[in-house]
Formats: sequence, structure tokens, C-alpha cells
Amino acid sequence: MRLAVQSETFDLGEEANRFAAAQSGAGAIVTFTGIVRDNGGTLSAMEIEHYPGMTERAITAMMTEAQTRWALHDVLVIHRYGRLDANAPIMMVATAAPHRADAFSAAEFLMDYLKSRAPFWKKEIGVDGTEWVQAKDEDEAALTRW
Amino acid sequence: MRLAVQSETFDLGEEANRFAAAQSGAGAIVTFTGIVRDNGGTLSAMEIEHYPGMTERAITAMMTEAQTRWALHDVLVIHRYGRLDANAPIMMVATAAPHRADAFSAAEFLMDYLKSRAPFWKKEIGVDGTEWVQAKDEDEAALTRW
Amino acid sequence: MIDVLYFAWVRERVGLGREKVDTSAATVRDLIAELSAREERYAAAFADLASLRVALDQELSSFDAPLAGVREVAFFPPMTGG
Amino acid sequence: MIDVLYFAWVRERVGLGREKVDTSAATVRDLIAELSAREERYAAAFADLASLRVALDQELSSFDAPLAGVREVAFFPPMTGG
Repeated sequence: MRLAVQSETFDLGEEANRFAAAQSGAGAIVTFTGIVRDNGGTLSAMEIEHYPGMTERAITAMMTEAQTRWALHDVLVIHRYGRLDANAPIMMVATAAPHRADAFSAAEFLMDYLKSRAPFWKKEIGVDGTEWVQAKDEDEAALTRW
Repeated sequence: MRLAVQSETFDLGEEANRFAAAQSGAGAIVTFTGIVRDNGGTLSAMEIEHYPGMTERAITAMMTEAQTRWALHDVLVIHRYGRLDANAPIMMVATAAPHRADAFSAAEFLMDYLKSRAPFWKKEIGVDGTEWVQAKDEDEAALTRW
Repeated sequence: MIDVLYFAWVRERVGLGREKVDTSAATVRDLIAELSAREERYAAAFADLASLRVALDQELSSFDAPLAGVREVAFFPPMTGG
Repeated sequence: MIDVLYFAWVRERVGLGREKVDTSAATVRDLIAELSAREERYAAAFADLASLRVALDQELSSFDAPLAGVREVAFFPPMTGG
């Protein structure tokens, strides 16, 4: 289980390979990577704020819960903060499990919780000014399935 | 949309990066990688047979259906055939979408269909002999959710 | 003449992966009966139709489908990919 | 003395990210009332409690939670990670 909350960028392929290489006996590996969308050119960057200490605690608790709920070999979460340009990677989740259903469910669970329970706040820096992203009802609703 | 049915191995990280680099405006990238499990050391290799021509047609139809059902930017499927050693990668699915729910659903849909509707047959080569893998009821049941 | 293909354990029981068959069978089921009557290895391969699938010209089909116009028939067990 | 932290637009309205507050407020709600009475920028930040969340010692909590023994209080909007 590895968690990295960092300002530096990361390489999806490198992280995926390192994660996969560390597994033994896993039949299924799922990765999710979130990327800053440029919204058709109207968004130039994103600023992500976090709460050092609480962010790590909250995500660690989610990862532990995922490992309790599903048969997993391993879990990885990387989440960036600071200024991120359009098309840059924001975050990544990887899960390794004997079977694909567990790997998929755990990755989706972690994504749903990261979206609305991890202490991160996003500000969009667009061509028309800056704006804090508001929490979406659909993200909150997504939690009810778990 | 890219499909590769091949005997050669592939590099998860390289494929994931190439797939991600080809996207523009996708907020979410999901990858699934299937790996030959060694079943606690009892399985030494797997032999995968396919039906050249029909295999490609069937998977292409699944990929097209995924793109019809979900808002996707792109889909990638790589599936190997021939002899695969324990811990080698068997196959990979990648999906890119504006939103994570579509990327996850499409990847799971493709996996469920690949498992039981793509013309591949697996033979396990174990320490106690060889055996054709039988279709699982649970794989067939997984299709009913789509 | 029709191309008949066999995969996985069906191929192993029949003893070959592909052959040309001179037949005037009207349906897949007729073709199976014809082959099974011909030699024991076919009868063994086709003993349990519930564990077999058939594709006509590379599309999954049924045992009652007509063979008229079909160039390629393939027999195999349920798929187990991934 | 208690550490009070502000994030995102709460931080922007208050004008700082962290401060020490000398208070004897019994609950989070009391602390909010105290700060809001002190200066307009706090009143602006705390105007709509429905759009605010609070964490006590880095655990999500409620506005009615007691502050006894708490060292760190953080105010922020609903999280929007990922």
C-alpha cells in the first residue's frame, strides 16, 4: 500500500509498471488516471489546495477500508496539489487483486471517495478568470452505492 | 480505437503511456491488465488458442458497442495467444473518457465480454498435467448486467 | 465443399484443426450427424452438444441454422478468454 | 489557544490560511459566532454554514461538536478532489 500526495508530476506508465512488478500472484490490475481537462480550450490550468496531514490521513483510511472490503493484493494512490496545467495528470489509483471484479470495485470506490471525501479543493484558472470548483451532487450520490 | 491480437508480450506502462498521449480532452483513463496467475506455484504456463479472423471481428464488434453505449474518446484492446508463462501479461483494456463513470463502465463491459464472448480458449499447463479451462457460470452471469 | 474448423478440446478429439468436407447437409445438426457417423473421433467430439458452440462464417450461430451459402463452420467449447 | 485553519474560498475570504485564536468557545458553532462578531471578513466566510465543513484535529466533525481538548479546527468548503 503506497500513498503519495505530491506537487511533482508523475508518469502513468512508470507508476503502473512499478506497481505491477511489485505484485506476485495478482491476476488483475486496474489503474485509473485523472487528467486536467482543458474544457475545449477555456481552461488553462488548475490549482489544487490540500490540507497537509489530514489529506494523508483521510486517504490512508480510504485505502485501508478498500483493503478490508475487497480481496486485494495492493493499492496505490498518487494525488497532486499545486498548479496543474491542462492535460497534466492530477491523480492515479491502482489496485491489484486475484480477480477482476475486486480490482475494479476497489478502484471505483477509491475514486468516488477521493472525489468527495479527500481534503482537496480545486480552482479552475480559465481564460475568463478563476473559480473554485463546486462539489457536485452526482459525486455525493456516487457514494451511496458503497 | 486499436485492437491487437498478438503472440508477443507487451509492456503495460508503455501501452498505457502511448494510449494516454494520444488522447486530447479526456479527463479519465482506465486500464485493466490481466496476468497469468501461478495459482500458488501449481501453474507453470498457459496456452491460449484463438480463431484468427473471428477473434478480431468479435472484439472489434465489442469495442464498437462500447463506444456506442458510453461517451468515450478512445478504446484499446490487446490480447495475446500462444504459450504464456506464469506472471506474464495476458491482455489489456484501456478506455479514455471525459468522465470516470464512462471509462470504468466501458472497461468492465469489455472485460466481461472478452471473458466469455471473444474466441479464446485457455489451457492450463500445471505441474500435474494440462487441462482446458472451463467456462465459468459467474463469467456468463456477469454479462446479464449490461 | 465447406471448410470445417475445430478449436481447443474439439480440435484435440477430432485430431485436426481444419478440413474441407464434401457435404450436402442442410443444417449444422445434419453436418454433425454426418461426421459423427463417419468416424468415432467425431462422435467423441460431438458427444455433448450442450458443451459446444458453433460459428458460421465467423458469427456465433445455432445448431439448427441452415448451411446454404456458408463457407466456414467452426466448432469449439464456450470461450474462456481474458 | 487553538489553531484555526481555512482552506479554499474560506481562506480567501478570511484573508489567511492559519491563525491562533484565544477562545473559550464551547462548540464549533460558538467559535464561528465569536469570529463572525469580531470582523466582517469572518462574517462573510461563515455566512452560509450549509456550504461549509469542519474538521477537528483532522477528522470531519459537526458544528455542534465540543471544542474541549481540540488543538486544531479547520474550515473549508465540500471537498472536490480527483
